[in-house]
Amino acid sequence: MLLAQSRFWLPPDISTHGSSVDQLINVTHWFMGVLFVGWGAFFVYCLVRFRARPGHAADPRPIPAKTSKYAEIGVAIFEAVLLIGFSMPAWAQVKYQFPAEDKALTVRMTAEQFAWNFHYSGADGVWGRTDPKLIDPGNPIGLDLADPHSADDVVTVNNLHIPVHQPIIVQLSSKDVIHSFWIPVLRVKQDVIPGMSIPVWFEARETGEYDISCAQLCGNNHYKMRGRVMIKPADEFAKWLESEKVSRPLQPADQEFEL
Amino acid sequence: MSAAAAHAPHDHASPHGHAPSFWRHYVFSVDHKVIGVQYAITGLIFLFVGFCLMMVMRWQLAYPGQPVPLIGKLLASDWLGAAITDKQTGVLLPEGYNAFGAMHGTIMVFMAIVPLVVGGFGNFVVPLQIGAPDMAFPRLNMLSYWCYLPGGLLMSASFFLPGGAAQSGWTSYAPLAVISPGQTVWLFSMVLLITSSLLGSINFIVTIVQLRARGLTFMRLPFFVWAQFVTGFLLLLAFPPLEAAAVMQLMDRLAGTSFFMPEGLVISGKLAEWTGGGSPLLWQHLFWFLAHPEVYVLILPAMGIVAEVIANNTRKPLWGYRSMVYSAIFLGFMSFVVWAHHMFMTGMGTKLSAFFQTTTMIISIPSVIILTALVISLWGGSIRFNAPMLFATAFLPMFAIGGLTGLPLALTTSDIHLHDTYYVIGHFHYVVAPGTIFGIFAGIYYWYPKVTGRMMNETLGKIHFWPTFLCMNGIFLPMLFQGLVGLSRRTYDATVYEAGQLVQGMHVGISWAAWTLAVAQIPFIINFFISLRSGRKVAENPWEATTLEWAAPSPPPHGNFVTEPVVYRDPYDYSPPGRSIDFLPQNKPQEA
Amino acid sequence: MKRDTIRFLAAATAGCWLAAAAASAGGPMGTATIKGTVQLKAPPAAAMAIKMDADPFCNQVNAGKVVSPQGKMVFSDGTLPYAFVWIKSGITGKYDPPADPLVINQEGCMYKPHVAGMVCGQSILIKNSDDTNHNIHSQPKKNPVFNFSQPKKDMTRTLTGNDTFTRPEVMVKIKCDVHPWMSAYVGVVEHPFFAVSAQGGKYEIKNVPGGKYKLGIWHEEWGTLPDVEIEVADGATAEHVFAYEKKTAAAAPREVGVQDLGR
Amino acid sequence: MSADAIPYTVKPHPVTGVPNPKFGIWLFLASEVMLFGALFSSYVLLRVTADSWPHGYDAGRLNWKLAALNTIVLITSSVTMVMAWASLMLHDLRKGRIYLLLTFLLAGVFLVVKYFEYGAKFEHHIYPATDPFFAVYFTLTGLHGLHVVGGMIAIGYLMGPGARLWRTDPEHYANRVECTGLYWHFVDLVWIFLFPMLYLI
Repeated sequence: MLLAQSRFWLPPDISTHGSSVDQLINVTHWFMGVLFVGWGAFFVYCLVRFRARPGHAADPRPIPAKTSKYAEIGVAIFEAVLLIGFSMPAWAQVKYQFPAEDKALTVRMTAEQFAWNFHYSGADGVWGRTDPKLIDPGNPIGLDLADPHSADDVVTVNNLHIPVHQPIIVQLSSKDVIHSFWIPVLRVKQDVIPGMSIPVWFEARETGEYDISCAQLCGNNHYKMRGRVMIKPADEFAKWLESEKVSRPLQPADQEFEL
Repeated sequence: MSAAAAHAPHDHASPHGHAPSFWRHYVFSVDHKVIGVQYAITGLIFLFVGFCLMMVMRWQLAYPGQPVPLIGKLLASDWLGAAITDKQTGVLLPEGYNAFGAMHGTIMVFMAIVPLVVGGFGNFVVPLQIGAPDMAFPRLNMLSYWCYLPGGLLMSASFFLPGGAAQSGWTSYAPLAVISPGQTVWLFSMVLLITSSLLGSINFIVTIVQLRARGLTFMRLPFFVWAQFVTGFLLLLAFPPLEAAAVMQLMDRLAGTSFFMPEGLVISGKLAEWTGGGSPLLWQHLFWFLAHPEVYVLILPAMGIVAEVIANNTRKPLWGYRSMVYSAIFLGFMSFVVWAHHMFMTGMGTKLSAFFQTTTMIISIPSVIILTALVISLWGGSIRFNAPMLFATAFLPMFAIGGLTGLPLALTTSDIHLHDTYYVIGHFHYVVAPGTIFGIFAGIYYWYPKVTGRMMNETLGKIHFWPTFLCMNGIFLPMLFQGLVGLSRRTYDATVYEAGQLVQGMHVGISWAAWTLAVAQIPFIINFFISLRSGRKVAENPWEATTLEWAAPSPPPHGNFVTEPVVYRDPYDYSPPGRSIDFLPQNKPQEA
Repeated sequence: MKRDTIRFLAAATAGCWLAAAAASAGGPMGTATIKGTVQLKAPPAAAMAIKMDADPFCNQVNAGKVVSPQGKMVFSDGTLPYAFVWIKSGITGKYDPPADPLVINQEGCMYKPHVAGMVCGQSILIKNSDDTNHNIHSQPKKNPVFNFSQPKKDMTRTLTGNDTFTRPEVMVKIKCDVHPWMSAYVGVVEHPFFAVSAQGGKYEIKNVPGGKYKLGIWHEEWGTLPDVEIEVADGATAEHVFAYEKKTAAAAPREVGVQDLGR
Repeated sequence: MSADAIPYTVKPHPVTGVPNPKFGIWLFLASEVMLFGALFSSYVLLRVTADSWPHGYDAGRLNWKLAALNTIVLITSSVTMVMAWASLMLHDLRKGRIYLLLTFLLAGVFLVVKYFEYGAKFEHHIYPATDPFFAVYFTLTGLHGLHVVGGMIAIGYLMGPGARLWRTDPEHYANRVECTGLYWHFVDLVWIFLFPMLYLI
């Protein structure tokens, strides 16, 4: 579509479901455009033709405006189409038809002021025990390193690494306030609400690196709550997952220490 | 009917003859006209304050991290409750940006627009248009102003109290609002402002129902009165839930209850003390149950003003007056069942979302009807393009854009991308800024002669209109594209994001448009004040209008009408067929 | 919510305290020295190095480095850094806060110093040496809470009077909400007799007036040890070796009792 | 603006059949319904979504007998309020004022009882923050208590200085009593909802 070319229109869509979102946005905007132009033309025409001038008097008789009635009915019908034809089915599909658990990669995300903490279960597919008591600077979600399941877990802050061409499910939860998990290029947006765990799903069609943004005002540094989604080929992702395992013993502090 | 008015139209004496003291007359007045003016002036001042906050924010948005010119250091002074800018550099701080943002929204909605359109125009014009000597409850009317003013002042004072002003947006979502500084004062001021609106709305409804002049049936009411009537009901029924919500949020902050606070929050690494397991979404439901009708509170009266001005300056009756009235009423009803379309991204189920996007689609129809009726009213008219008419006509396309851009936001699926982006900001500002505010300007130019007995200067009016019109679009049109590109709203520094870097240029343009808009208001301010002294003196009906307010002297005396008006015809009997004159006032008998 | 109230209380009391301090001349300084080392007689705690890729700037300034959480650091000789040692009781005189402020610098997305002590009422200078936004959030129990941002490099803010810490409190945690791994601990004491253990776990408290004192210690990871009776004469030097066998209860102010974040 | 200039301040409007104040008070009550309605629905929502809800009557934390007494007190006060208006209709100011006084006293009794209820809670260290139930309990009863105080002020004014109006304009005075009565019945009604919702179920 013509609009899609402009860099000041929608960002690239690399998701499998996003086309339905874009389609609706584009169709709606064409509809709006037509409505506004047609309506505006009539408006301007009236302003010019019926401007006060010598020898011109107003005609108080109401015009039988059939056209306007038809126009209004037309608008109503088109809105109904947008609603029932596009929006409702797409919404049901995007938000509620989740991919099969075994096909998908599930990641846990815990938002806090002002960071996204991602937790991968690793090769064994089981998440290690987490306990806030264990939270320390190197361990943002308090992963229990004593738990055998933790050994192959991966924890990242703000960086969501995912394989391309595989459905991803992200379990969203928040430590403190309401955030909103938004990946524009994947057409994913979901409020993250404390006390609730809300899943979202998506599948990337292309590799690349893009922004994750917080769409809900969450405090002083809301604007700084920017993450990155890194979409890799499956094998690269596997490599990465292997290399990022939590079991990284520390060196003695002799060199590192400074007061 | 006031005895005083009968014998001394122009002497502002109380019915008992003796002139009231300065205080009774101008400060604690019970005269709807004085109160109306009080509301309007206070509202305009707050409008200016809210605009100033935004102009500072626009600097940060256009030039992130650059010291705010002139006042940069001032905003870090110790007498502020919390520093807005950095003391050394004078750079606007994120917390300062959030505080300004929250206060801009709150001030504009609750302390500027509503008091202007309802408190100001409503108070002054409604009793006149229905031929009443005053509002039904003059003392209540005064009380409502004296709840509004302290509320507004307290809200403004919060900048100087410990913790500074509220920082959680005008929506004050819990839990953020509950843990943020300054919110307590915000809530207390809101309770005052809400009380003021409640008292006002009761007064309006009773006045319109009980005090209409003889012969003024409901279907003969000017559309402006209808708009105020519906607005009255919206305020009456929508505000109490917010009051309840405010009380609960206060309890959460001060008494440690957890209405809106889930259990086990870890705030900045520390366990929070709320253990009741409350619901953050409860706040949003209560808030939007108010705040959506509130949108129509903002727009309906403006539509009313525009209808008056258009009817008057096309010199012909409004087209489809009745359908407009029914639409307004329907709008009022529907506005109570669309609120959750602000919450589509909270994880709403298919059924609920289906319901709310359907109701939202339905509510768009009456707006379309009103707008269409107003445009078709132009057909066959003899349009005078004076200052009020310029703003009134400009209102139509601006409101059209505002309404149309609401469409993709109302559809859940497209809302996935557009929710909480600059698209939303562009959308609702098109409705309230070039929309309602144009309506307000139209109203000021239109009724100024009625209030002061003098005209405002036409030339200055036109000089005011054109740049204002251009700047408004220069500000809000780019925002729609910033939103489509994918820029989150309430972003202190857009350049943090790739999308933001792409549209940073627009931010610069918008800011300059905003500052130019400020300059463009100077002719208006000059006009407003010099016309008080040197404006052309006029008789009661300078616009040759038909509605009742023009039957009263300008300015109307205490008690409004010299002789009790009686209504013989529909509100907009312009260019009656087969007659020499081009207008017949409502109170003129046929044979006249 | 609580923030405002605490601020008020602190302000009030601080006011009085400062007045008192001003009235009394600075307390007596002596010539005695208390020193020693802090040792760990247990296997180091399991830990992960800090990942800084959350913020590209931090990642780049620390490129190639392994950054360990300071609390977990242990020297090769089995001694501990970042232990805060101070005289808990026995000091009689009243001591004015020193003129120059306690400087907390944000550099390489870490707080420098990580552990420090200050005298009640001493001003705090907070500095951002990084080209990224930092947020400084104090989490005291008895002292004023502050929570502000420094979005630009070289921004500084000096906290004085009612805004600084004026009541004795060991320790006050300071945190950056933008970079969750950034934390610093400040021990607020009524006198200047404290020290932080450095290379080889060594600490040294100088200019102590001769006398009989109780010595306290705090460590972010390993917690506190029972107070130590120690006596020292003017001009003399007393030594004490602190040894941690196991993690003790009253460790750093840290969140407890929250439900499993991973659900 | 003195009232006399404004039509229908005292006399009923020919079409609506009510004078302005009565119409106004009904609208005010409508908004009050929305206020308490919002609070009640919040209560319901919190309660149905909670995994486990602590009831007021758990371990006798609430004294339903006292509350029942209060219910009776309020209902009686509604009756005396009506009596006050009725006797004014019969042009008997003295009786009317006595009934107003009775209403005032009964309202006082209600508040005294409430005071002891609250006191008992605080003694057992029960505060709004204790659990979600008491958050609701204190908020709702507290707000209702404020309404009672407001009513007492109005009634107190009417039986005291406000009664002077009777000499100049008895009908106007009777109207005021009637409007205050309407408000008072509403306050009573709210309590009749509160009592079972907080104490019994």
